[in-house]
This record gives sequence, structure tokens and C-alpha cells, in this order.
Amino acid sequence: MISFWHWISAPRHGWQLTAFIFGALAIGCGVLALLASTTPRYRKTLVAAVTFLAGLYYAIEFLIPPSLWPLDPPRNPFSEVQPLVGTLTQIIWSFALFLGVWNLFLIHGRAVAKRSRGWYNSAAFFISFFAIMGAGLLKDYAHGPVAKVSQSVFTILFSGFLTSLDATMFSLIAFYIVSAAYRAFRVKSLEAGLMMAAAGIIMLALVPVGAEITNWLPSTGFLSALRVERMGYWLLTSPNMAAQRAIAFGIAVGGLAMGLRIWLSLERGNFFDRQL
Amino acid sequence: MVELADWIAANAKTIALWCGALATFAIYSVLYAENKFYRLFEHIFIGLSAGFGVYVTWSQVLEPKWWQPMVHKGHWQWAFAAVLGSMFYFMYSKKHAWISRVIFGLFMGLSAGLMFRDFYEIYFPQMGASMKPIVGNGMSFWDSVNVFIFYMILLCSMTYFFFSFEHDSPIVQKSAAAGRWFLMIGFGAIFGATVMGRMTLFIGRLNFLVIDWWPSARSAWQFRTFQGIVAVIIVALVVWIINALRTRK
Amino acid sequence: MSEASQYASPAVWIVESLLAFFILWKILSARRGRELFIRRIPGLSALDEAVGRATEMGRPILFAPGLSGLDIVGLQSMAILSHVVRKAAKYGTRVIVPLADPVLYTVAEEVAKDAYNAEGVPEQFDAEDIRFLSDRQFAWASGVVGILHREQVASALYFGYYFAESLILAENGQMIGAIQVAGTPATTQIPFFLASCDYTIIGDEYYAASAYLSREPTLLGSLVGQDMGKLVIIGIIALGSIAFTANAIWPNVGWLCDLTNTIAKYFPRS
Amino acid sequence: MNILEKLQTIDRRILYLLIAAVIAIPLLQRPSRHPRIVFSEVKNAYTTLSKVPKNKIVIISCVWGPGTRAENEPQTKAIIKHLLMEDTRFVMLSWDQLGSQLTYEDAVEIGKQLGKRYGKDWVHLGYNPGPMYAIIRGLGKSFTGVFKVDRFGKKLKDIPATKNVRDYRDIGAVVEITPSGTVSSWIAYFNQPYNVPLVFCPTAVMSAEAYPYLDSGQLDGMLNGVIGAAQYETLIGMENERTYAAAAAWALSCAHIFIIVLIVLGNLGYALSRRSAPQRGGGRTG
Repeated sequence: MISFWHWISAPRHGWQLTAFIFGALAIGCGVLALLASTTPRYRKTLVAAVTFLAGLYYAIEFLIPPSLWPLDPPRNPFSEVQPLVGTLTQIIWSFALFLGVWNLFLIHGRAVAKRSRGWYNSAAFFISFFAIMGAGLLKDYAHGPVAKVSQSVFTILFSGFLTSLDATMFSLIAFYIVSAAYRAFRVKSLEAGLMMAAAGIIMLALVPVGAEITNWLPSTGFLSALRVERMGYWLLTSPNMAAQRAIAFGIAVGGLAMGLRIWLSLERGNFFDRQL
Repeated sequence: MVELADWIAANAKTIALWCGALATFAIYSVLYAENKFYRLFEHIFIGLSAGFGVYVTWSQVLEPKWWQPMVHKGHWQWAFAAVLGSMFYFMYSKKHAWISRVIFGLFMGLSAGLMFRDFYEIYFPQMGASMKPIVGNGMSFWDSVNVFIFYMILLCSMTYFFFSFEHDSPIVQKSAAAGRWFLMIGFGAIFGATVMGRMTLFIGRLNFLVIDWWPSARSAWQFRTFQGIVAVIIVALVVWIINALRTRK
Repeated sequence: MSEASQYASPAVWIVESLLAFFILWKILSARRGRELFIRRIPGLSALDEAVGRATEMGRPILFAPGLSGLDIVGLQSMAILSHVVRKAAKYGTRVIVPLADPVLYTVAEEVAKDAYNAEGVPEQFDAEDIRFLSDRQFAWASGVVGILHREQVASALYFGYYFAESLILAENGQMIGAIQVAGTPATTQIPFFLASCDYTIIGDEYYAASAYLSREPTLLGSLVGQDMGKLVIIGIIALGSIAFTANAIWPNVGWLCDLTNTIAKYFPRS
Repeated sequence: MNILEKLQTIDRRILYLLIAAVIAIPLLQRPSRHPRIVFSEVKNAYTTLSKVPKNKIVIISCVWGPGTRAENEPQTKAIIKHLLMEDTRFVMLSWDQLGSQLTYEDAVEIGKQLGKRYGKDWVHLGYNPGPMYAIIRGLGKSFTGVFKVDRFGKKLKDIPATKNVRDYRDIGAVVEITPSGTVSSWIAYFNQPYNVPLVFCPTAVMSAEAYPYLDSGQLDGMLNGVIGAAQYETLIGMENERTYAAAAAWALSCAHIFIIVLIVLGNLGYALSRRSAPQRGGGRTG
């Protein structure tokens, strides 16, 4: 058995490598075909089994310490293969990164094909998509002037347009806060008043001007507790800490419940089953 | 052609600066009103981030960690990773969408299986840190008060989130009501922190415009062509605003 | 701390299996039909008052599920939508539902149709009122703002997963004088809803509200099991606090020191 | 309609111009004065990183991208500068496609200022798509089992800074710089199981929820947004330099006062309008 394993895991070269790769792909396609042909009745159990076994790996890796394993020297074999699991999941996961791109191509492709309203925006999407991807790949793999031009085009597209567009889009929220501060934030109840008071003190305590405002108060003794940065910091480290921990314990138990429901496929009768 | 390439390469940094300023003004134009200029740059943003994503994923993940070991080092077993990776894309097929549920189920199972470790490593220390002695060995009066406040807020806030029994006994009713009040302090802290965070993002953009771009704009002002371009832009802006006001009336 | 701390200790087996047992026991018994009690959270009365006001003023209601897609939060928002539509259908009040997810859009249409049928007024269902606006955050938000101002809705209800667009909606709802009730598990958006809406359902209350309305067994059982889990946590903290306080008062009592050391070992403290 | 009610219907674009002006002034003045008060969690972060033994490396895990660069980049630069000044080797890894480029450029820039060399003093592992749980879990057992090459494809075994890094025993501390809730992955899968110190540099939005973890010792220090970065700069001897973080701290001071004034004015107008027209709503336009 060991020699077969060595034979399987030995690296190949030249035409042998190509043959083995296509052989592996063929086996993979065979398994996919087998999967595709399973009757709907077994599909749900198959997905539930895969989900359960995947969850079982990390559960056992944590729940059963080395001393309980009948191995010499005592170790938890599931922990030994952690790095391999880490690398495998990383690679398979990165194949999924093109899902979003596929979806975008469908939407914008349709807009351009049908010349629907604002189709030139979708055309701009495709142009910028292939421009930055092309510039990126060319600057790495091409040589000579082509590499130089694509490097500068890449710099312009990346540190010029892309980083500024991302940062500016994110910063729009600041403006919505400013207009909401004036037109939406209304103290309509005592509890909203308490929240806004706490927010105001903490906002002043976090920024340098807070310390300046109450700098005239003595820095030691009873009165020092009324300094803005002291009050704000006490609010953060005492009542806020306790309240956040109460919320955290709710999330803790909620996370365990959600994990169990997914691990044991208990989510019945809604979107989990829609595609099965 | 080669001089142009050299010129672009030499001035890439400045051109990038001006493109950044143009992009910033384009996105901020939505603050005045939804317009074509903003929508165009929004689509450019989606295209650039998707395209960059594909480039980085290939050049920094798949190529060095999958393609190289498979093709150059001969580890042909990596081909199976491509088969598993392809299963995601069945979600777009009408007939076989369920095959994508197998690979999604694998990843959801993996992250669900971690719930036991999560609960221990994150929340056992939280329970440990909540076991604070109320009185005893050298604790001052104020220390005891602070610990008492901690317990009161923790228990009242947790009581607020109990749903499986009626809040009819006065103690439970009072502590749940107090719990909502104490939670308000927690949400006040989140409110203050969120305002600070969002304001900083705008400060970052303004810093880019005022510190990085403005000096370059001032030095470009001496060129006649630049003054012409600015004049054209101002005229276009005025026409657009008048047009917008007229259609609004 | 030695290697041992990265594996489960006996305390972990006891506590986590106890919690898992409570949760699974309650879910499975709920699925076998046992009636589980969930109290009616005060937020639901605020919701009913908002719907009532809209029927008084004879103006439509807006129900916005935020950016949630076909996930747990989105589906529970649909349970609340069904409750709102059934209440509004009694008085012939329109419910406008702007969506940001194409798949949840189809679910919302089904939910609304079923609700109107359940109230015996299928003809009140208007496909125009269930609208997919855009899957882009701010494009969806500006679409909803357009609806708020054009329809002059009397009540605006925000139930689902929200990000920064909560600010834009709350501000415009405030400008047209609508009564606003919100509910979201997204803790970073709750402060902004608290500051601008008439009532806000916070955190886990969101799940309790939808469980109360939908009576969905897995959700009901899960919530009741989680309550018991929180009681276990409170019990552990209380025991630990008593032990540490006693140890602090009588520091050299032998068995007390052993007890606190074992507790400290299993519940590590900095 | 009295003054305050009229004020209520101010066009929101005027408010936008006002906030831009309020913030632009301190940015233009570029004050070198840093905040006087340094929070204890920032001091704890400083002492934690100063105590890292020289034979160990620090992992700087960056989850941020250009979107939150204004908050996370000053934190990243302050931490890098401190580690390079102390001759503590560090390894940077980025979980964001765009952030991978920015974090590398930041380290190169500061490395040049302090005369430090890539490969000898610091290494960048490039973009890492995740999932975080699998990689962080694998990292503890064997560093080179998960990370074999740096961002240029060079073997870690051949790079001086990382050639003898095997597993968690060779990692002195982890610094997590993030705009989202990813620190729990480090707590659960690496820092708590292997008892390695963890410094948390969140965007301000995430800071309020972190205080329970500072209290329990699961976090050894925290830099709260750009204010945390400005306070950290004070600790590493930059208190008289005209840095972006210092200017941002004062700009934030002005912004916070401006917003508090807006909220008070808004509520005053609202209270007055309710007294004159008590019945609810009435479909005010505008």
C-alpha cells in the first residue's frame, strides 16, 4: 500500500506530467458527471453529509486532545494536517473569486448587447476591466517597452483611479452623517437622549480638543473625574464594556446555535432546499 | 511612439494624481445630484476593482501556489483543486445548480465545525474575566462600586435579551427596562466611534485634495493650455447647473 | 500556557455539550410540534401602531428589507413583511416593498400574494408595489428616497440587514413626517436608527420578533435553547464570582484556593 | 416660521460645504502638536511590541484596502516605523487585493527612510484570499506549511528574515489592522491557543466592541482609528512632526464639535416646531 502511495504522490515531468494532469481532470469530470446524475432524493443527504464531515474535521481537531488518541507519541493527527488543509482551502476558495466577475459579465454583457439605457456605462465597465487586467499581466510577463508602458498605465489606473474611487465612495457616508445629524437625529425619547449624551461625551473624549475643554479642572482628586476625557474613558471602559459583553454573550450562544443548525442541516423548508 | 511611452512613464505619478482628483470630484458630484458623470465613474470603479481582482488572484495566489507547483514542479495532484474549484460555477446552470451546494456546503461545514473552538477561545476568557471579586484583599470602596456597576449592567443587559419567558415579575421587568437603558450607553459608544471613523474617511480624501493635488494644480496654473481647460470646465458646470435648476422647476 | 490550552478541557466538554443539548433538544421538540413560548416583544406593538396610523391617514406604508439577500436575516424580514401586509390588507392600505436582491424580490412577491390571499382580498395584491430597484447600495437608497417623497408614505418600516444607507432613509423619512420603526441585527447601524426612528428593535430582538410572527420551528427552538444557554453562562459567572469573592475575603482557606485555581485554569483570565 | 424652523430646511449641500471648510482649515495648518492624552490601551500596544524578543518575528496582518486607508494606513505606518526602529523583524500579509499593493508600498517607503532592507528586516507575503480560519489555524502548526513563498514567489526558506521561522514559537506578536470583525479569527485560532500577544488596530467603528477583550486580556493593546495612530506617534518620538495623523486628529476635533452643534440645533428647531404645530407629521415637504 505504501509503495502505491509513493507512486501516486511522486512528481512527474514532461509528457508524463501532461498525461497525469489530464488523467486527473478526466477523473474529476467523471465524478462530476456521477454527481450530476444522482437522483434529487439523494442530493439533500449528500450535501448534508459533506457539510457534516467538513464540520467534523475541525470539531474533532479541537474536542479530542492528543492524550486521548491511541498514537505514540500522543498527538492529534487532525492538527498535524492543518497546514495542508489551510493551503487546500485557500486554493479552492480562490477559484470562487471569479464568481463575482461572471455575474458582472452577465449583467453588463446584456446591457451592451441590447443597447439598453446607459449601455455606455457597461461598455466603460468592460474597457476598465480589461485595461487594468491587461496592464497588470503585461507588466509582469512582457519585456521591453511594452512592459514599461503597461507599468505606467497600471500605476495610473491603480494608484490614480482605483484607490481614489474606492476611498471616495467610502467617504460619502461622512456627508450622510452630517446631514442626518442636523435633520434626522431627533431625541424623541429619554433612552435616545441617554444614547446621544453618552455619544457626545465619548466623541469629545476621543479627540484632542476634549482634553483642552476641561483642562482647567484639577488633574487629581474628586473634581478630576469630571474632565471630559476621564468621563468618556470611564464610559468606554466600564458601562460600555459591560453592555458590549452582554451583547457578546448573546452572539456567543447565537453563534453556537447557528453553527449547529448549519452543521446538522437543520435549516429545513426555506432557501437551503430551494435549489435541491 | 517611444517618446510618448517615455513621457508617460516619466510623468505616471503626476498623471495618477490628476486622475485621482478627477475621480474624487466625479464621485462627490453625486452629493449635488445623481448625474451621468457619477454613474460613469461608478461603473469604471466596478470594472477596475473586478479586473484588478482577477489580476491579483492569478498573479499572487493561483500562479505561485497552484500553477507553479503543478506545471513546473510536477505535482499533478493539484489538478483536482481545479475540478473542485469549478463546482462553484454550477450555481449559474439551470439544471445542475445543486452541485454548487456541495462545495458551498463543504466550506459552510468547515466554518460551522469551528463553533466549538470559537466558543471556548473567545468566550471562556470573557466568562473568566467576568468573575470579578466584589470585596476583599485590598479592594477600595470605589473598586467595589465599579465591580457592582459591572455586574448590574451585565445582568440587566442580558435580561433584556431573554425571550422564552414573560417579563411579568417586577424584578425581571425592572431589570429588563434598566437593561435597555444601559445598552443605550453601549450604542452611544458605537455611535460616537462610528461618527469618528466616517469623518476620518472624508478627512483622508480632503487631505489628498488639499495636500497632494492642490500644489500640483497651482504649479500647472502657469500653463496657458491648463487655464483654457479650467475655463471650459467651469462653463460646462454652470450650463449643467442652470439646466438642472430649470428642469427641477 | 502549554500546548494543552489549544484543545478542549473537561470544562469545555461539559459546558458546550450542555449548551448544544439545550439548543438541539428545543429545536427537535419544536419540529415535532411542541408549542414553545416566545414573549411578544414591545417592538411589535410599535410596528402595529405604525401600520394603524397609516390606515388612519389613508396613505401607503413603506417596508424596506435593506440590502439583505436570501439569507437568514432576509428571510426573517419576509416573516415580518407578511405580518405587516396582513394587517394593512384589513383596511386596504398599500404596502410598498423596495428590494436590493433579485432573489429576495421573488420571495417577497410570493409572501405578499400569500398574505393578501390569507386575508381573503387577493385583488388587493399589486405587483407594482413590490419593486427590485438596484443591487448597488446607494443606488437602492436613492430609489427608496424617491418613493418616500413621491408616495408621501405615512409609515416607514426598515427590517433587515443595513449598512450606511440607514442614514439616508431615516433622514428622508423624518423630512416627510413619517412614523419610522426599524429592526436590524447589525449592531453598527442600531445607534443611527435609535437616534432617528420612533422605535428600534435591537440585536437578537430582531430574531425574536420574526420567530414570534412566523412560528418557524427551527427558529423558535433555537431562541428558547439560546435563552437556556445564556442562563448557563450567567450561572457560571455567578459561581465564579462567589468563589473569587470568598477567596478574596478568606485568602488562606485551602479548598477555596484550589477551587479558584481550577476555575481560573478552565476559564483563563489575563 | 421662526428662525430655527427656517434653519431646519437648510439645503443639505450647504451643510456639506460647511463640513468641508471646518475640516480643511486644520488640514491646511498642518499642526505638529500631537494629542496630549495617550489612552492606556495605546501604551499597552507600545510596550507589548517593544518587549518582543529579537529572535522572534511580528506578523502584521492587514485586512484594509483603499476604502479605509485614511484610518488604517497611519496605524500601519506607525507600527512599521516602531518595529524597524527597534530592529524587530516583521512579516506583512494582506487579506485585501488592493491593500496588498498599498501595504507593500508603505513598508518600502518607511524602510527607505530608516535604511532598512527588504528580505533582511521585513518581508511581505502578498495577497491572501482566505478563508482566514483555515490559514490562521494552519499557521500556528507550521508557518512555512502555509506560507511557502513571499509576494515575489521567492522561497521563505531562502530569505534571511524568515528562514528560521517554523511555527508559533518563533512569532513574538501579531498586529491585526482591519476595518471589519476579523480579529476574532486571530483570537480563536492563533493568539489564544498559542498564547501569543495580539495588538488590535481597528477602524474607529470597530473599537467600541473591543473593550470587553481588552478587559479580559485577549487583546494586549488597541489603536482606535487615526486618533490611536496619532497617540502612537507620540510614543515613538514623532510628537513634533507635522504628520497626517496629527492634522487629522485636530480636524476630527473640529468635525466632532460641528456635528454636536448640528444635533443640538436640529433638536432645538424640532422642539420649537412641535410646540407650535403639536399634531404629528402633516407631510412637511422639503
